[in-house]
Amino acid sequence: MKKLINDVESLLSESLDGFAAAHADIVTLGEGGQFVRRRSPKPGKVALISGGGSGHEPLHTGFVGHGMLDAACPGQVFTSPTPDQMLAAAQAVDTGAGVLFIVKNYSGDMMNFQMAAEMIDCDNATVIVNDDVAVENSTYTTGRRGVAGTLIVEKIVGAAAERGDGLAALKALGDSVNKATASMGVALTSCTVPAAGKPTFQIGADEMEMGVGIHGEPGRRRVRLASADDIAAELSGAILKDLSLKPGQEVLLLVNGFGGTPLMELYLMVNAVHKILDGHRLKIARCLTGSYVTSLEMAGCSITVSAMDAATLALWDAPVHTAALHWGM
Amino acid sequence: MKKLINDVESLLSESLDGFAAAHADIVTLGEGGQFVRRRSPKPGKVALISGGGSGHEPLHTGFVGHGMLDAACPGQVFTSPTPDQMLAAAQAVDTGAGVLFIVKNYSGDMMNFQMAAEMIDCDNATVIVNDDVAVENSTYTTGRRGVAGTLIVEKIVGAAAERGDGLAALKALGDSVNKATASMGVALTSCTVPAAGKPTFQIGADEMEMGVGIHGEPGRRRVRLASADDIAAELSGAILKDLSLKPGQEVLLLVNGFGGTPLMELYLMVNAVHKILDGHRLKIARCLTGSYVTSLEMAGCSITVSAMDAATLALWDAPVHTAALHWGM
Amino acid sequence: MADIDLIRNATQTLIDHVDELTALDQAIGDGDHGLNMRRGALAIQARLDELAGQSLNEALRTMGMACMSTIGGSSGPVFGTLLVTLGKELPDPPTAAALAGALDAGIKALTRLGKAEVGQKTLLDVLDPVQKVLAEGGGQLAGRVRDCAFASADATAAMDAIKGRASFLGERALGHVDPGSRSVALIIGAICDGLQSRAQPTSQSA
Amino acid sequence: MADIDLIRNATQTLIDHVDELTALDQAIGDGDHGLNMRRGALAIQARLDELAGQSLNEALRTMGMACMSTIGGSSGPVFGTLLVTLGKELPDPPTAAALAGALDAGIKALTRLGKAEVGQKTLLDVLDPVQKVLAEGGGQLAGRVRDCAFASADATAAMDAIKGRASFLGERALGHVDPGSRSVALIIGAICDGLQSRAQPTSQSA
Ligand SMILES: Nc1ncnc2c1ncn2[C@@H]1O[C@H](COP(=O)(O)OP(=O)(O)O)[C@@H](O)[C@H]1O
Ligand SMILES: Nc1ncnc2c1ncn2[C@@H]1O[C@H](COP(=O)(O)OP(=O)(O)O)[C@@H](O)[C@H]1O
Ligand SMILES: [Mg+2]
Ligand SMILES: [Mg+2]
Ligand SMILES: [Mg+2]
Ligand SMILES: [Mg+2]
Repeated sequence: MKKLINDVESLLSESLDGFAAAHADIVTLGEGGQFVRRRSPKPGKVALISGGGSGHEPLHTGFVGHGMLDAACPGQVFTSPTPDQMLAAAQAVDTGAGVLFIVKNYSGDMMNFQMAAEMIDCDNATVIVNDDVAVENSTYTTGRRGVAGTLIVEKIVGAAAERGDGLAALKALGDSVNKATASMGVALTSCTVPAAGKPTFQIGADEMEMGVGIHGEPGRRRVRLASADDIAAELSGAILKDLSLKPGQEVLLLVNGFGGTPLMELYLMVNAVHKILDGHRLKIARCLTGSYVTSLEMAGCSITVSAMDAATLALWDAPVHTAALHWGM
Repeated sequence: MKKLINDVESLLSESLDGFAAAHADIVTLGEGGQFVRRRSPKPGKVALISGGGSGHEPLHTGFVGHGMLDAACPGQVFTSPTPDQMLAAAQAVDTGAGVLFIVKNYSGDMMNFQMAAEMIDCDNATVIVNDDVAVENSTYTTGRRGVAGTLIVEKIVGAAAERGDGLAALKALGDSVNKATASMGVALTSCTVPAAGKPTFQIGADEMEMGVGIHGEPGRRRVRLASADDIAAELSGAILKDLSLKPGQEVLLLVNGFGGTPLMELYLMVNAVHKILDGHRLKIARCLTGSYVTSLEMAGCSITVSAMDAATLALWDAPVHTAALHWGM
Repeated sequence: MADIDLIRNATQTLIDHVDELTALDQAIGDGDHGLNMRRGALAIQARLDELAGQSLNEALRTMGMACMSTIGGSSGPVFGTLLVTLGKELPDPPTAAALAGALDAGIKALTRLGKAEVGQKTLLDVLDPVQKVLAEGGGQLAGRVRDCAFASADATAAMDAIKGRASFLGERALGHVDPGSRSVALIIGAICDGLQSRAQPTSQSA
Repeated sequence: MADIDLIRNATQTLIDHVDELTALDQAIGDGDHGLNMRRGALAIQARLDELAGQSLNEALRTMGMACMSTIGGSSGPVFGTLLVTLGKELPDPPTAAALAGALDAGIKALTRLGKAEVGQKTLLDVLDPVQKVLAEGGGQLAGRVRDCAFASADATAAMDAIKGRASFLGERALGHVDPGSRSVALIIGAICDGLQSRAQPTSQSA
């Protein structure tokens, strides 16, 4: 394992210290590194709290700030944070208008956030993100995973919270953005959980994992490495099948790197997906490209398509001032 | 070689097409992909043009836009662009106030930009960036390499150009920022030039390359993988020795990933360097963390320290609106 | 009173098996189960002095809260809820029948919490058969519970995964033991071993 | 008139050696030299029809401009400037003495452009000894030039790198042949072979 670390045990806390130092104008680190919170909470605003296992940076800590999250609770690498963290975060950022939790649909995150929600004494609601279409939903699964679409939910709901929307409206907005959003990813290499010290999975030099999860979990199938165009076709095929959009629909396209894939390749994927969406007469109203919802140093990418209307586009465009997303102010 | 590509030959042009599509609000792609230019040039402003081999994205194309570059000329992967490209770019963005070339100090870039500068018929000047302290300067070398500090020069000179500074003043400013800036990097893994198809260098599972260049060129020495703190100490030691700053000096810190290193580790490095600079009683006035000047998928990072004063800090803070750097507007 | 030796042994077993648990979770999950269980075990071991002064019920609750607030992931709420529920339900000292009843309550609490059912390749597939053996009672109970726990954990390999991270794997989870089930078996095994070695030849005092 | 066969052979040799040139540049540089030379060679081959109608001087200039506008890197300006200078200086048809003079002018132009000097492990370390052999003249000239070119390229392995990317390597460049030098040797070798096979036994017509 080759990583820039001192000690596996203190990796997370050292990294959070560095993050807090680098973005001291935007965030403050909670006691014991339990959460990262927005430096200046906005009185009367519903507090947005997310969190999850670490290793997906900049998600979620990088999205704390004006127009997005009020707090993020970082768990150990690929491990949901604990209810204590969520409670401490809620206490720090609730200004009386209630708390909205944004939770990726993993059993660990779901259970921990659920316990926190039961213990919390202020008004609260939860938006569950489950945008990954890689694995078919069925009565026997926990359901779909929450992946890169989480960024879109957090941005749009964050903008609505910033303008003063109430808890119920935000919950409904989050649910509807989640429903309009679908993602799927591919891995070319494995990531290595620092404390595990070896790659999460073995993969041949000419293989890729289609439909991989953001923890390096197995996807749909292990296949021969294909061309970018073929990969784009399979990923966007599954996404479009799920969303079944009408021609002329405006969409937001997110081409997300998993951590080990250069921007050059991500933009090439943008080009490949562009051609496909054009062919379906979908209009790419906005496009975000970069490594935003990562799996440590895994090579690969995910495609996310989110159907947008004038209202959600305006919320997407609204000012945001976080470590990782920054525009309009 | 595992990459998201269709064909090695068309990789660059497909990627540029994707980049231009993703950032159509900011940039336009020149004929035949010879350059990327700012969508709306500003009349009367000195035009800033940079460029170099591709594979370092977002440098330079990601820095084209308001408050930074007017055009960037992308060469093939790790290969300087040609004089034709620079001439075409100059023609497209010169508004009569002259052209300032910002060139990283590699013999290929120097020769190609020099030929362009000789052929061009408008006023022009060149700032050479050579911030890499890894390899000692001597009468027998081409001199120091230009690496991540290029971003700082482009940002600060770009802001000055945006406010209307003239060519001579910009050239002087660029030279002085370059002089106040020092960098050094470390590689944990090699990158693979797509057309070469195999890693540029072999490196043992417990080794790192200290002082590596942004093309995977050899650095000072190949040593055993060390802790993040030890790496930070060696890199910043070399940098501080070069800059010899006084206690109390304000600096900009750039912790730059080479492409394959997760943000989590980069922030851990921020923490490590912070402690060291604190120890020297230097004041980190600004901090930028991310993969900005990359070497394809190479794992590793570089540290850059740039001495700042009130004037350069104001220029750093000035609004910028490019694909990769975006604030204040 | 809480039995510190049993607690120390059970947590130590988890720590000693961290690599195996990691490997199991890497095969069908995200690879953090070994570290999660070790974090929880270390949190409990750090409280041994405190636990030594507590009743069994208090100690179970203390350990459950420690799991809940230090482990995270699925294991944190699952082991936390299980221990807290046992702490609520068990008489001190417990009988086998009381343990069966408390475990039944624990299984019900887990089902409410995590929406998983028996047969879905989670640690419920160890807890449920173990509960049945306890409810049945009879001779050699510690040994039979132990064997049941390990056999049930092994048997999860043949199951399709439908809850937890491994659920994303579907049929590909076949052939791999569920990591949480293995952890539960290790804990139960350590406790049964402790009871057996101590209580010989009183085989009924599980 | 331009000799299309020589041009085709010389460019083809570079294309055939792309992997070797890549490997040499990977050892002490950034690994793009093979691809750079292939790109230039293909650009020239794409202009063969045009070149066939040009004088030697025009053709050298055309090839130089093609290198300059398609290769990039160090090789683009270096090979471009060399060819353009030769195109300016050579009489058509050239004598060995005229070639020596033109090459001297080319070396001077490269020194101005790239600030490198002989002995600094660049292709100047092939051009310079070859120029001296040409200036000396005498029998078996094509063969001697060829041998000198390959031997000089090989000899760069023993040199410390002080220009170009390999300069960052310092002493560690020792033992590795300079890629640009190898390219020049391949080109000169192809030309000499062509001239020899054609002009036998007139050994003076290099
Ligand atoms: N919904 C659930 N109900 C009961 N047990 C579960 C549930 N989800 C997961 N588990 C158990 O937790 C184990 C995984 O724990 P762990 O790897 O620590 O957390 P995570 O799955 O969040 O990474 C599984 O092997 C399974 O036995
Ligand atoms: N300043 C220079 N003068 C003459 N030749 C040079 C100079 N710099 C580099 N070269 C030649 O160019 C070769 C490298 O070319 P190439 O790899 O294509 O470009 P780059 O070095 O820009 O990657 C070197 O092997 C050397 O022979
Ligand atoms: Mg986990
Ligand atoms: Mg090069
Ligand atoms: Mg797990
Ligand atoms: Mg090269």
